[in-house]
Parts: sequence; C-alpha cells; structure tokens
Amino acid sequence: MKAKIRVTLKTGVLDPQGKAIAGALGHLGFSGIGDVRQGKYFEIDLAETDKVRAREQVKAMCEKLIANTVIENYDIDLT
Amino acid sequence: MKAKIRVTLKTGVLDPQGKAIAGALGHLGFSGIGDVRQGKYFEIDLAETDKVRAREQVKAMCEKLIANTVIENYDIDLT
Amino acid sequence: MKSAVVVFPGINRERDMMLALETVTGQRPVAVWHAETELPSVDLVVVPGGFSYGDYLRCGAIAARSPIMQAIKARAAAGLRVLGVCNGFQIITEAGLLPGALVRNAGLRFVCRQVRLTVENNRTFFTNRMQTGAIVSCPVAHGEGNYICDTETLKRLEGEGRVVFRYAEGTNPNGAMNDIAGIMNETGTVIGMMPHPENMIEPLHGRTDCRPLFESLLAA
Amino acid sequence: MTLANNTTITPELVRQHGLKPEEYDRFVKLLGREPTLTELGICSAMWNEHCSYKSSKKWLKTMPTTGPRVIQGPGENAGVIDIGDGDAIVFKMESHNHPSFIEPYQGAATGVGGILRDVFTMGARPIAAMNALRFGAPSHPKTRHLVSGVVHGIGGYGNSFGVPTIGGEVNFHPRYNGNILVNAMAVGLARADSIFYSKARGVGLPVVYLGAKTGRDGIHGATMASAEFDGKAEEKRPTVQVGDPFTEKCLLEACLELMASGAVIAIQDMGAAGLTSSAVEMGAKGDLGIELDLDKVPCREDGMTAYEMMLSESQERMLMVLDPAKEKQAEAIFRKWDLDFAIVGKTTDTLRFVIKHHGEVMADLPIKQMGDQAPEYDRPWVEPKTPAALGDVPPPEDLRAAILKIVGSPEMCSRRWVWEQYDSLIGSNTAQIPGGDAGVVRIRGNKAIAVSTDVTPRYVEADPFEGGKQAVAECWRNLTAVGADPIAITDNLNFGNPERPEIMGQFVRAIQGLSAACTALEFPIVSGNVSLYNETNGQAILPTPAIGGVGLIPDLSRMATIPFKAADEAIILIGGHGSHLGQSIYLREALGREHGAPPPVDLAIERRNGDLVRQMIRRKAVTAVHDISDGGLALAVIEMALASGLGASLAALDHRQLFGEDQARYVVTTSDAGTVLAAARAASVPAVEIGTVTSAATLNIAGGPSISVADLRAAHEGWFPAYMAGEL
Ligand SMILES: Nc1ncnc2c1ncn2[C@@H]1O[C@H](COP(=O)(O)OP(=O)(O)O)[C@@H](O)[C@H]1O
Ligand SMILES: [Mg+2]
Repeated sequence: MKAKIRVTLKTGVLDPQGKAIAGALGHLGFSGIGDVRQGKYFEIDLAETDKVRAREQVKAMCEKLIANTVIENYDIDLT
Repeated sequence: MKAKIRVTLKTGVLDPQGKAIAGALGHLGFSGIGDVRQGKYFEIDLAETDKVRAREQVKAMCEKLIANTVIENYDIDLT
Repeated sequence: MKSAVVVFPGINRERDMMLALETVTGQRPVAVWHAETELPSVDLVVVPGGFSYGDYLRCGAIAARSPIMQAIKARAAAGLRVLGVCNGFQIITEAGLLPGALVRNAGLRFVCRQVRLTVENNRTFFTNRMQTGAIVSCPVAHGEGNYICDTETLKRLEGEGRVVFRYAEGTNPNGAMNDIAGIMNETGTVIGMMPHPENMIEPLHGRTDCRPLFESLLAA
Repeated sequence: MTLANNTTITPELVRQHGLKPEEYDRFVKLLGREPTLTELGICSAMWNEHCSYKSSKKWLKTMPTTGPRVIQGPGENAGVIDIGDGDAIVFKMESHNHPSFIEPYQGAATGVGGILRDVFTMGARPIAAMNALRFGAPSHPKTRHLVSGVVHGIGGYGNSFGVPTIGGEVNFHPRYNGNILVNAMAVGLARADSIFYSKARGVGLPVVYLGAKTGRDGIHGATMASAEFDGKAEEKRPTVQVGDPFTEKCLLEACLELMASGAVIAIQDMGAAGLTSSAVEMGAKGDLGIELDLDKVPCREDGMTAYEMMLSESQERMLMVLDPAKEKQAEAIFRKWDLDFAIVGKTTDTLRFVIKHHGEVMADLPIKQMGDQAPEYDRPWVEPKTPAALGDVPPPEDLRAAILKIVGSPEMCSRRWVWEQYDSLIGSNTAQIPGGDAGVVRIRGNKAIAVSTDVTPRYVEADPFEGGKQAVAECWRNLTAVGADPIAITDNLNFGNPERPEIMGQFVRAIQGLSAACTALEFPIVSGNVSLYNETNGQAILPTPAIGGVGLIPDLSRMATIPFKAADEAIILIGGHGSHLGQSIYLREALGREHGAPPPVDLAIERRNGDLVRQMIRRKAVTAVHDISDGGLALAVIEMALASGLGASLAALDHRQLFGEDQARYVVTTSDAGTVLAAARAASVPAVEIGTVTSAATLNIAGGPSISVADLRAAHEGWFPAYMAGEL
C-alpha cells in the first residue's frame, strides 16, 4: 500500500516561499495569479495492506514526525 | 480556479530527504516502511476559469519555474 | 560548572561550542552521542549548531525525536538547564521544550553575517553578567531562523519577559516576529537562540562581545 | 542502458562512448579480442580526457612540483605540504563545470562534495573551502539562474557539511555564456606522519566499499565532462548526481575514525567514473590486480547491471584496502555512522582488473594500461597571436562618473551577496572572512594559513604566457598582502577544445607562464585538475587557469587586513606609479574596449616588492595592506576605504596612475611614513606617499572629484543584489 501525504502551512502562517514564487511568476509574465502556497509532499510504501490500519499508522507518522502540527496541516491519501 | 501541483523526483534520482525520513520512522518504531520519497506541493489561485487554458498556463509555470525538469516530474490537479 | 554538548549526526558546531565553554568556564564539556539514553550528571546541556540529519524534512525535526532528546526532556522537566543554539534552538523547539517554530528566512537564503543583539532579560543563566538593554555584536549563520508563533504565545513571551535576545538596529536577518533572536521557557531553565555567541569570544573573532554570556554560566 | 554484456560493439557504440576509432583499435589490440560492453564502458571512462589527462599530461609533467615543504605533489587525491610542528596542509581544486551548467544547484553542490572528499580521503579534516566561478554576461538570459543555483548549491553543501568557505572569485564574461566554470577548492589539516594514500599494498587483501549506496546517477558523467556542448546539451538530460552533504559529513567522521584505528592500508574516494577509476587507480599505482564481485556492491536500485555499477557516479562513496585483522572494528565504525560497509573484492597479483557479476566475468582488463599507462597525446599547437599595440588611452570625460561606474560594475562590485550565503565562521578559527585579499584560518595557537584563488582570464586570452605568470603572481601577492609566506599552489586549468591547435597553444603557453612564475617565486604546484572542451558551437571560454594558493602565517598578531585603521595615517604606494592600461578594467568598463597586451609581470620585482611588504607587516610598520590588481590603484584605495568607513585624500593622479594595472604593487598605510619609505629605499623598491587617511568619509583626489564613501558604497554594494532580484 502506498500513502501519499500532503503537508501544508496552516492558514495565517506566512509563506515566504509561496510569495516569492508568486512574484517570480509575475516577472515571468504570468498574469491572473492569486495566492501561491508551498507545501510538502511525501510518498511512503507500506507493508500494511489493511486500509484502516494503514491510515492509522500514517496518521501517527504525521503527528509524530512528518508534520509540525504547530504550523502545519496534513492530509493522507491511500492507494 | 485553483491548481494543485505535486512535484516529485524522477525515478532513480537520489532522495536524501526521503532516505533520512525512512530512517527516522524506523527509529520511532514504525515497521513495514518501504521507500519514502519527498516532493513538493503547491496551491495556486488562478483568475483563469477555463480548464483547458488554465492547465496550459500551469503547465508552462511548472516547466519554467516550479519544477526543475532536469530531475523532477510534476502533475497538476485543477479544481 | 559541568556541561554536556549533545552530538547528533550532521551536527557541526559542536567543536566551536566546546571550545567556547572550555575557554570561558575552564572546564571541558562532555560530548554526548545522540544514541545514548542517559545524560551524565551535569549542570548544563547544550545542543549546538549544525545540520542534524541534514536538516532534512524540517530543521531539527529528526534530531528532536532521537533517544537522547527523551532523556533531555525528562531532565529539563526536573529543572536541568538547557541551551540550544541555532540548530540546537530548532531541535529543542521541535522537541516542544520551547514554543513556536523556526521557519525559512524571509529572504529565502542562508545568511552568515554579524548582527546586533539586545539583551532583553538579564535574569537568566546565560545573561546575568550583562545589562538588560545592552547591545552586543554576534554572528548568525542559518537558513531557517525565522521565529514564528501564534499571537497568544507571542503575547505571553513578551508579557512574561521570555524574549531573551532581540535583533537590534534593523539587523533582523530572517524576518523573525518582533525581531526575536532568543527565547526561554516559563521557568527560565531552557534558552534557545539562533545567533552563534560561541563564534564571538576571542580577539581572533574580531570582537569578544559574547564572552560575558558564557561567563554568566559560572554565576548561575 | 539495457544492452547485454556480450553486445556486439559497433562503431556507433564506440562513438557514443567518446572513443576515437584509433583509440578503440588500440583498446582491441591491448585485449587481443573484442571488448564486452562493460569493458567498453570502463575504457571510455578511464581513457577520456577527464580521467586520463591524455592531452595535458605531456605539459603537466613540465611544471615545478617540488620544494622543501612539499610532502606530496601531483598524482594523489590532493597535494600535501609541511607547515611545521608536525602539521600538514592537504589541498586541491577541482572543476564541476558541465554538471553545473546542466543543473546548477546539484552540479555545484556535488563539486564541493567531490573536492572535500579528495581532501579527507588523505586523512585531513577540511578546514577551509574556496570557489572560483565564471559566468556568462549578466544580460544573458541564463546567467541569473545559473549564479543563483551555483551559489546556493555551494552554500547548501559546504554549510551543511560544516566547512568554512573563506573566499573565491566571480567573473562575468560573454565567453562563458554557454560554458560556466565552477572550480571548488578544499583545504584540510592533517598530521604530517599520518597521511593516507591511494596506492594499494599487499596481495589477497579485502577491498571495501564505504559510504552511500550506488544508484544510476551521472552514468557517463566523466565522459560528459570531456565532451563539447553542441547546444543540445539540455535535451540530453543525463541522470544528474544529487549531493547529500549529511552523508558526506558522516563519511568524513567515519573515515577519520577508521584511519585512526589503523585499519586503512589504502583509500581512494569515488569521484568521476566512480568504482571504475577508484579501483583502477588503487591497483595500478600499487602494481596489483583488483577483483570485484558486484553482487556485494550496495545498490540503491534494483536490477543494476555491471555496466551501470561500474560507471555510476553516485556521490559520497569511498573504496579502501583494509587490514583484515581490523575488519570487525572497521565495520562497527561505519555502522555507527549508519553508512554502508561491504567487502566487494580483493587485491591480486595478476595486474588484471576483473569484474564479476552473478558469477560471470563481465570484464577482465590489464589494469596498468587502463590507469597510469593510458594513452597520451602530443597535440599540435600554434603560438598565440601577439595582441595589437594599444596606443594612447584617453582620460575619462567625467572622472567621478567613471569611478562610480567601475566600482559598481558587475566585475568590480562587492561579492557580499555571494559570500554571505556561505558559512565563513564555522570552526571558530576564521581570522579573515571573504572580502579581503585572502581568507585566513587559524591552525592552533598563533599559527594560521591564508588561502587565495586567482586568475585574470582576459589577460590570459590576450597573452597566455604573461597571463599564466600573472595568475600565479597575483595569488602570491594576495597571500603576501595578509602577511603570509606563500607556500604552494593547486591549479584548475580550464580551456577549450585541445584538438584545436590555437587552444592547445593557449594551454601550452599558459602552463609555461605558470611554471615560470612558480619557479621564480618558489611556489610549487602540488595538485590540480584540467578541464578541457569548454566550448559551445566552436566558441571557447576565455582560457582560465585558476590558481589556488596556500600561505603560512607564523604569528596571527602580525597579520595584515585591508581596512584603513586610523585618520591621518599616510597612504603609501609600494611598487611605483602605474601606467599600463592594456586589458584594464578602466579600458573595458569606462571605454567599452578589450584591447592591448596585459600588464607584463617581472617576477624578480614581484618577489622583491612582496618580500618588502611582508617584512613590513611582520615588523608592524604598516597598519593596512591591499594588493593592486583589477581596477588599479584607485580601486585598491576605494576598497580600503569601503572596508573601514574612513576616507582618503589623494594627491593629483592622472587616469593612468589611477587605473593602470601594473603588477607587483601594493597600497599600505602607516603612522610612520619615514620608516616605510626608508625601508623601501633600502630594498630598492619604488614607494610613493600618495595621500592620507581621513576621518571624513570621502574620497578626495587633488584637482579632481570628491566622492563620498556612502556613494561609493551604494554603487559597490548595489549591483549584485539588484541584479539577482531581477531589477537590472
Ligand atoms: N593542472 C594540474 N596540475 C597539477 N596536477 C594536476 C593537474 N591536473 C591534475 N593534476 C593531478 O593529477 C591527479 C589526478 O587528478 P584528478 O583526476 O583530477 O584527481 P581525482 O581523481 O582525485 O579527481 C591529481 O593528483 C592531480 O593533483
Ligand atoms: Mg580523488
């Protein structure tokens, strides 16, 4: 089973990288660009085959390590 | 319209971050962890409302700036 | 004053820190390897700078979850003094010993330069030889030293005098909230700071401004 | 690459491997049969320019490489010099030009990683890093992206690894538009009696693989590094090597522990052509055969073929010959640092390089002919053209405007934007950060070393012989200016296609110039690297023999720096007034011309003047010192003012005196002009008092303009950040 995890900054947390990308896209001539937010993405191969147990396991990984829940949210996709 | 972009390392490209995370998850007692790969995730608000044109625009952004296509792949989701 | 310096793989300023501690306090600190589960009996634990685990994932994140940090957390709860510098600040913050988070510099680049620091609180184990309001030169060398926290926490830090160092005179190198360069926990036993006082203690370093910080350890 | 090992080798396949038909014939004759695919790959890696030095060897052999302080000259991973007290300095420079053009961040990062490995392979802890960078014109659409990526990559690797980056160079010129140069230098400290070498010793001993796993990175990187670009380089997109500074830092610590344990008989890092070149080098140097069993090689990916494993350029790997009695202890050290440790082969007495995989022999080659007896060419070369005489150069219409323009030009402006991204302080031993004449790092007590990298490519282009001399002389002068005794150099010879006689002519004459200067200044070459084929569509780079020099400062309390120290001190020009404007910055930046001959270097005068300056620094007779180079006297004085915040009031000086780039000159300040002038007279060195340091922060030229240091600073500090922000 494969877990795909997206980690994004909580609303309200400044995202200088996103802002810089928005600026750079503007310089490159792209128009109509609003907010840009940058996050992280992870793919993890799991031995677990049960979806429910896998989700629990991945949730624990996110809480314990992968996301800094002080400033980040995460969401999990299992395939 | 909102574009969600995942940027991942091409197969075969070394991913030191993924490797370190896999190691740390092991130390934290998680078992059955295979390969871990880290990528980037972006959300971009677009003024464009036409899906076809939006995809083209975002594709151009990825090629020109957001992904380093020498070592990265990207995929785009529009909502 | 007995001290220990914790070494994680990828930490690289442990020699600088040990040299400063030894030079100023006269006692050579013990190096503690990250895989150990017990701390030696010391008066102070320092988590030095560097790139623990390459700072992969997030700065300090992986180190914060290592076995030795569990021991440090337990001893810190019992009142042991802990100082985290640069990556050490990031590690102890990730470990929950200090509130908030350290994120990417606002300028998005690594910055190595001299800044000016105001000592905001001199009633701590690392500042008691200084005057509150004193300004010292000190170098920074980091890519992710931008301190952030929620408004509630910020209010408490400021209200309780827990901001120990602030970037002075427009020298904030990273966009940190309220120019915060260093903070402490509620009891004042844990201090974290981004700048590198260990690199400003002898004439070779150009100035010796940060020597009194290490001298403070002797009085505390 | 999924071809079978017994694939028929077609001329097309030979061509793709960068081998000339006659080279392939030579290879077949050597084997007495058709090679296997793996053998072809090994041959292409070992016989390419990068690994074999086939075009350059003949000339490299002519360079002066010995001296009383030389412990190890060229031929090892890095050069080694004796700095007394049982200490040795290990250093080398290496290019990562092509990879950095393709992927600037990773290319530069792995360049730094590679050179650090060269240094710690020899048992030295890296204590300083430098980088010499050349980019295309600022207006070229790729330049900003390349500068950004390269600088970020150098910092990203060096900062994380934990070595202070204390200096380097940055030039811009349209001739680097299609071929940037990224030359990285590392300097390490070791004990003189425990240096480690790559020469294998002993038959039947285990060959051990250390470090990170092998992936499909950079396969054919070594071949790529020797291939000319044809404008399609970007489409080829070879598998880029990704650097992992964290693993390298662990590898450093593990290797130093391992060396201290006495387990290492020979050790060699895996650089270009990875496992192939490291194994061949160890065996060939030791007159031994090597047998490898690829089933034992730690791999990152499934199904890697022998061909791929032998040519992979995955980073952060080493190969060593182990004392079998210490195997367990050695393995425990590597496990502790979470690194791979695998016995992958053994030394033999057959002088064959034998590769086995899945029980089959994939390659069986004569090791000497792959290594130290690889082909060597005597390429035809022609004498470079002498530059046309320059004639009179007019003064500027507006001197103030000319000065501000030069101070704020891409070539002369502050590099702070670059070096503030490098940790220059880690180690607590940095006595001079970038921005001065040389970086300085304390060894211990009061002893320190100074490091500088130099070359003026426009001089070398105009006259390779004089330009070659000048590169060495300037490096020597920079070390002298901080008060160091220059000891030895490394070089990185970056040139175009050596198959063109004009390029080969530049190469030969530049080497002759370097050699003349090294001999006259007793400044031997102990290591180096050659990067050829830096051409795109037939347009070669400016010939760029970068020099990295190391000097010794016996007593740090007698080190000189460039800032003015106090108002009212005399400003003295050592070496006499200048007048040479050929190839000068003034000519180029103020008048838009690149003409004439470069300033000639009189090596005897160079030495005489430098020795005087060093003596005066040691006697504390001078308070600030700066050598004169690009931009002449004017720029030297301005840089001293900018570094201090004080001003200068200068005598009337014409444009030739202000901007002439005549060699062997320095600006010094002193509170006792009489003593300095008398010492100069006694040494027969021309010296002129040209002005006074002022507390007013203004540059004042008698009968000329008055420019505030604030305006000079705005121009000097302004260009780089503004350019990088896309504002220019
Ligand atoms: N231009 C040069 N001047 C002096 N020595 C050189 C030069 N180029 C290469 N060498 C020496 O040749 C040897 C092989 O160089 P190189 O292949 O670059 O080393 P490595 O295998 O460590 O990358 C080294 O000892 C190097 O010092
Ligand atoms: Mg090498």
